[in-house]
Amino acid sequence: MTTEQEVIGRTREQMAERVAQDIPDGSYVNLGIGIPELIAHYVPEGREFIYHTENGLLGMGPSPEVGGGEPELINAGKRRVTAISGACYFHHADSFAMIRGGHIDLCVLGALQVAENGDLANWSTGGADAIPAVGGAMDLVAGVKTIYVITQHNTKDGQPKLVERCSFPLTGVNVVSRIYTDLAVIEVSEKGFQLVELSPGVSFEYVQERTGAKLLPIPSK
Amino acid sequence: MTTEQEVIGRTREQMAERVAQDIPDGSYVNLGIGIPELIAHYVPEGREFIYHTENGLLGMGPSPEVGGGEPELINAGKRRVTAISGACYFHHADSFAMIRGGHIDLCVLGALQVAENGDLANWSTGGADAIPAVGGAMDLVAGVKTIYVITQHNTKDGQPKLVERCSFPLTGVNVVSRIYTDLAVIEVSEKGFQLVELSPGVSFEYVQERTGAKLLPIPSK
Amino acid sequence: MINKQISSPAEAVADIFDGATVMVGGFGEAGSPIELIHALIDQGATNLTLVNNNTGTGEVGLAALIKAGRVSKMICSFPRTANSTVFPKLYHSGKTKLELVPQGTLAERIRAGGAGIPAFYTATSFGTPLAEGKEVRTIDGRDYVLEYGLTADFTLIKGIVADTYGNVIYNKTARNFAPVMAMAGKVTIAQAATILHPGGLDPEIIITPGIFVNRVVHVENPEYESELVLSGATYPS
Amino acid sequence: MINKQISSPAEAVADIFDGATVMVGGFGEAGSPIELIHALIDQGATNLTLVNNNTGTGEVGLAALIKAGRVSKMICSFPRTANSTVFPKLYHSGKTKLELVPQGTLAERIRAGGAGIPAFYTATSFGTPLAEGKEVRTIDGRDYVLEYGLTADFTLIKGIVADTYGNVIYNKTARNFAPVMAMAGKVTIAQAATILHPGGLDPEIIITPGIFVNRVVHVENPEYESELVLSGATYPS
Repeated sequence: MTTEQEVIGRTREQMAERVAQDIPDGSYVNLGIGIPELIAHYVPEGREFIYHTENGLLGMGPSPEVGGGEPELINAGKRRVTAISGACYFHHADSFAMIRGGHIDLCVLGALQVAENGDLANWSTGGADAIPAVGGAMDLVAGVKTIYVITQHNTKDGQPKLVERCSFPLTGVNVVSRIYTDLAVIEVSEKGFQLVELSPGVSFEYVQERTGAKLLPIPSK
Repeated sequence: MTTEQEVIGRTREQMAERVAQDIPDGSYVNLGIGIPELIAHYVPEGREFIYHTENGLLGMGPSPEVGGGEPELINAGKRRVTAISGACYFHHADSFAMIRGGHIDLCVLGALQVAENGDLANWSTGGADAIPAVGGAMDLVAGVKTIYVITQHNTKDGQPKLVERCSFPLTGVNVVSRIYTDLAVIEVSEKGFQLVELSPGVSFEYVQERTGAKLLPIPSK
Repeated sequence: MINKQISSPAEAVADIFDGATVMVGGFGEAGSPIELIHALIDQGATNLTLVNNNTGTGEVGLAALIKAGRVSKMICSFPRTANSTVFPKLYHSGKTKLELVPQGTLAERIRAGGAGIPAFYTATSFGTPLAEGKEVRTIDGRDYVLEYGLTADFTLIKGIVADTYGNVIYNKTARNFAPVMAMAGKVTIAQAATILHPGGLDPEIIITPGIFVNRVVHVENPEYESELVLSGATYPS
Repeated sequence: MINKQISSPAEAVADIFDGATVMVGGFGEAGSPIELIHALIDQGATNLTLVNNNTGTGEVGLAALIKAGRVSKMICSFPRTANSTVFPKLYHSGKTKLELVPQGTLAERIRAGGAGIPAFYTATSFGTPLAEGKEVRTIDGRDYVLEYGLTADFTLIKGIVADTYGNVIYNKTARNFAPVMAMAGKVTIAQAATILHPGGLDPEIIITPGIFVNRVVHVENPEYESELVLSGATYPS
């Protein structure tokens, strides 16, 4: 692992844009905190997504101007947001009824680790000193129909995040459908990590080398 | 049993008035269909009750004028009602959360039979031909803090409604606190039917004779 | 782009299939989506499992659907309303089955179904015939019955105002089962007397968020069951 | 006659006892009833079990209550907010215990507590460390965890408008946990910027019916946590 990965493959913005291409028009979408939030900037022409934030707003709009907004109109990351025309507010039990009941079409989350069986670890590194904090992550992965992960392919230390089995505490069992990284788009199939697409200028071997489990090549048509 | 019971003891209106005397100021009250509904006419001076109807209205007001009202402002008996100032509407799951969650202070229901252990039967005579229909009765007796029964002491055939054990299908197990009949006010105690009060002009023996279980006399002070 | 408005009740119910479970909003006539029900009668789907608190009155709306022989099973709490003659006949003939559920348990089972709760415990019905055969459990010294979530293939409801995102508000006690049934239906169809563009409804007062509603259809002057029954109407007439 | 208005936050929280379980509305600062929390700090009750999604920020409101050593146990989903330094210190010292609950399970447990549902099944957390020691069950081929209802001795919430019957409406995402916590509190205390006579609120738009609220108290210009933290405020100052 070298610093090559800094310049090879997609930027965070390009990763977000790539995810947005795969979201069908009219989807109800919940975006995790961090890179996933960038996706809202790349809605493809002619499509409309409605954003759910689990603290009680369907129809979340863009951030207000810096210094603007209201302290009681915030998102799940506790940052100020706006509400679009057609939005609605509701309480937390109703909000998680939307999640748990399978009404949200898609959730895009960050990850610490994704296993080839679809297990996700994204809430705790299991360190003895860390204060555990889970938020809504376990509810989202258990309840939302389709879970996408958007993440750097490797940690800052160069460790693979796509692994055979998660070593960190799980967020959910067999929940991830697709993984969008700087290097590739990978589907979690019954046979394991199925490569769907390589980022421009990235080779299969390059990705495989940086993946902690076997990568199935794109089937020839 | 003679037609004496027609003239001895309290009328339906007097029974309703008697129950109203025992309802504390500020109570949230659910009144069953039939005789219980009369209670709303006898709120004692200086007290205020808020009526809950399980089809989604807290703050039910009196019936509208004959021929008036609206088809979509009705009570649990599907009759047109009004809403008081300060009323609110809610959906069925919230309405039964009020009931099941113990938020309604008092419910007054009619009865087919009440047993000395507090069991209530008021939804079915168990006949093979009858179409079973339960409505909200089982939820009310399971959830409301205090259940009062208002009923004629005997059936039209002269059979006792207060019995050792219910022969009709139960609505709830050990749920009734007090029984208000034309002849007496009776508490369901750990020892059985405890007489609290005789209706004017009615003797203990007269009531005991018409009761299908042992009646404990009013303790001398 | 998102626009859930459908041009007619007929089009809105076109894909309801034989054998479907259909939840229908309303408590008595309040909130009964009569125009959607009549469209369903015209459409012809049969062998339906119907979920409603009652079984309708007269020979319009819900009662007309039952009378037409389209309902093989009713899930309800009170099938014995005054002026309800259609269901009793089919019940006694064995043509329509009945699953009797206490009203609050019915509402909670529907909410649970919509909220992804597969099962829950309730004290309601413990020790009664309606708990027979059900799993029971004592929690903190009290006895409870295990009840399962309920979902539907389709839900038909009636709002007073909706927008094209599917947000809905209701009229007084017409709200009743509609918000939870909207959650529990795979496809939820709402008729409303007024349909607005998104933003036409104050986001603070929306009762059913659009995420629970798949189709909205404009029915400007909905009929009321009691008025139809009083006029001697039947459907089809 | 019914009038639930109490003259001051101090009077409204006067009977909160040592060892009580207290639910506090709010998600971050949105909906945090800061004036009621500060009144509780002044009042002195200790050994509290606190239920809130977070643990506050800075040294005001919820964080100030925790810092004052009054909280022996937190039940929450996310105690690790940016600018949240008070709780970590007490947690590491072992002075404050933590029951970590997934956010949706927390909301549902509170609703269940308020709705008389003693326990329910949920897929959330199955197969994770947060399900350890919990009963599991397979229903229709999917695995679920059994979770129990949660109630409180007192609930503190913040509305924007209330009436003297206890009906409450909220401001935008300040609604969050308040409606379910109001249901789950034996005694629910709501502060509101405006308090009206009954009838002042449209019955169609009331979010928390008065039956769930025992006391309302007027706090005309509530403080916001972020503004207090930014100004360097602490409580007590």
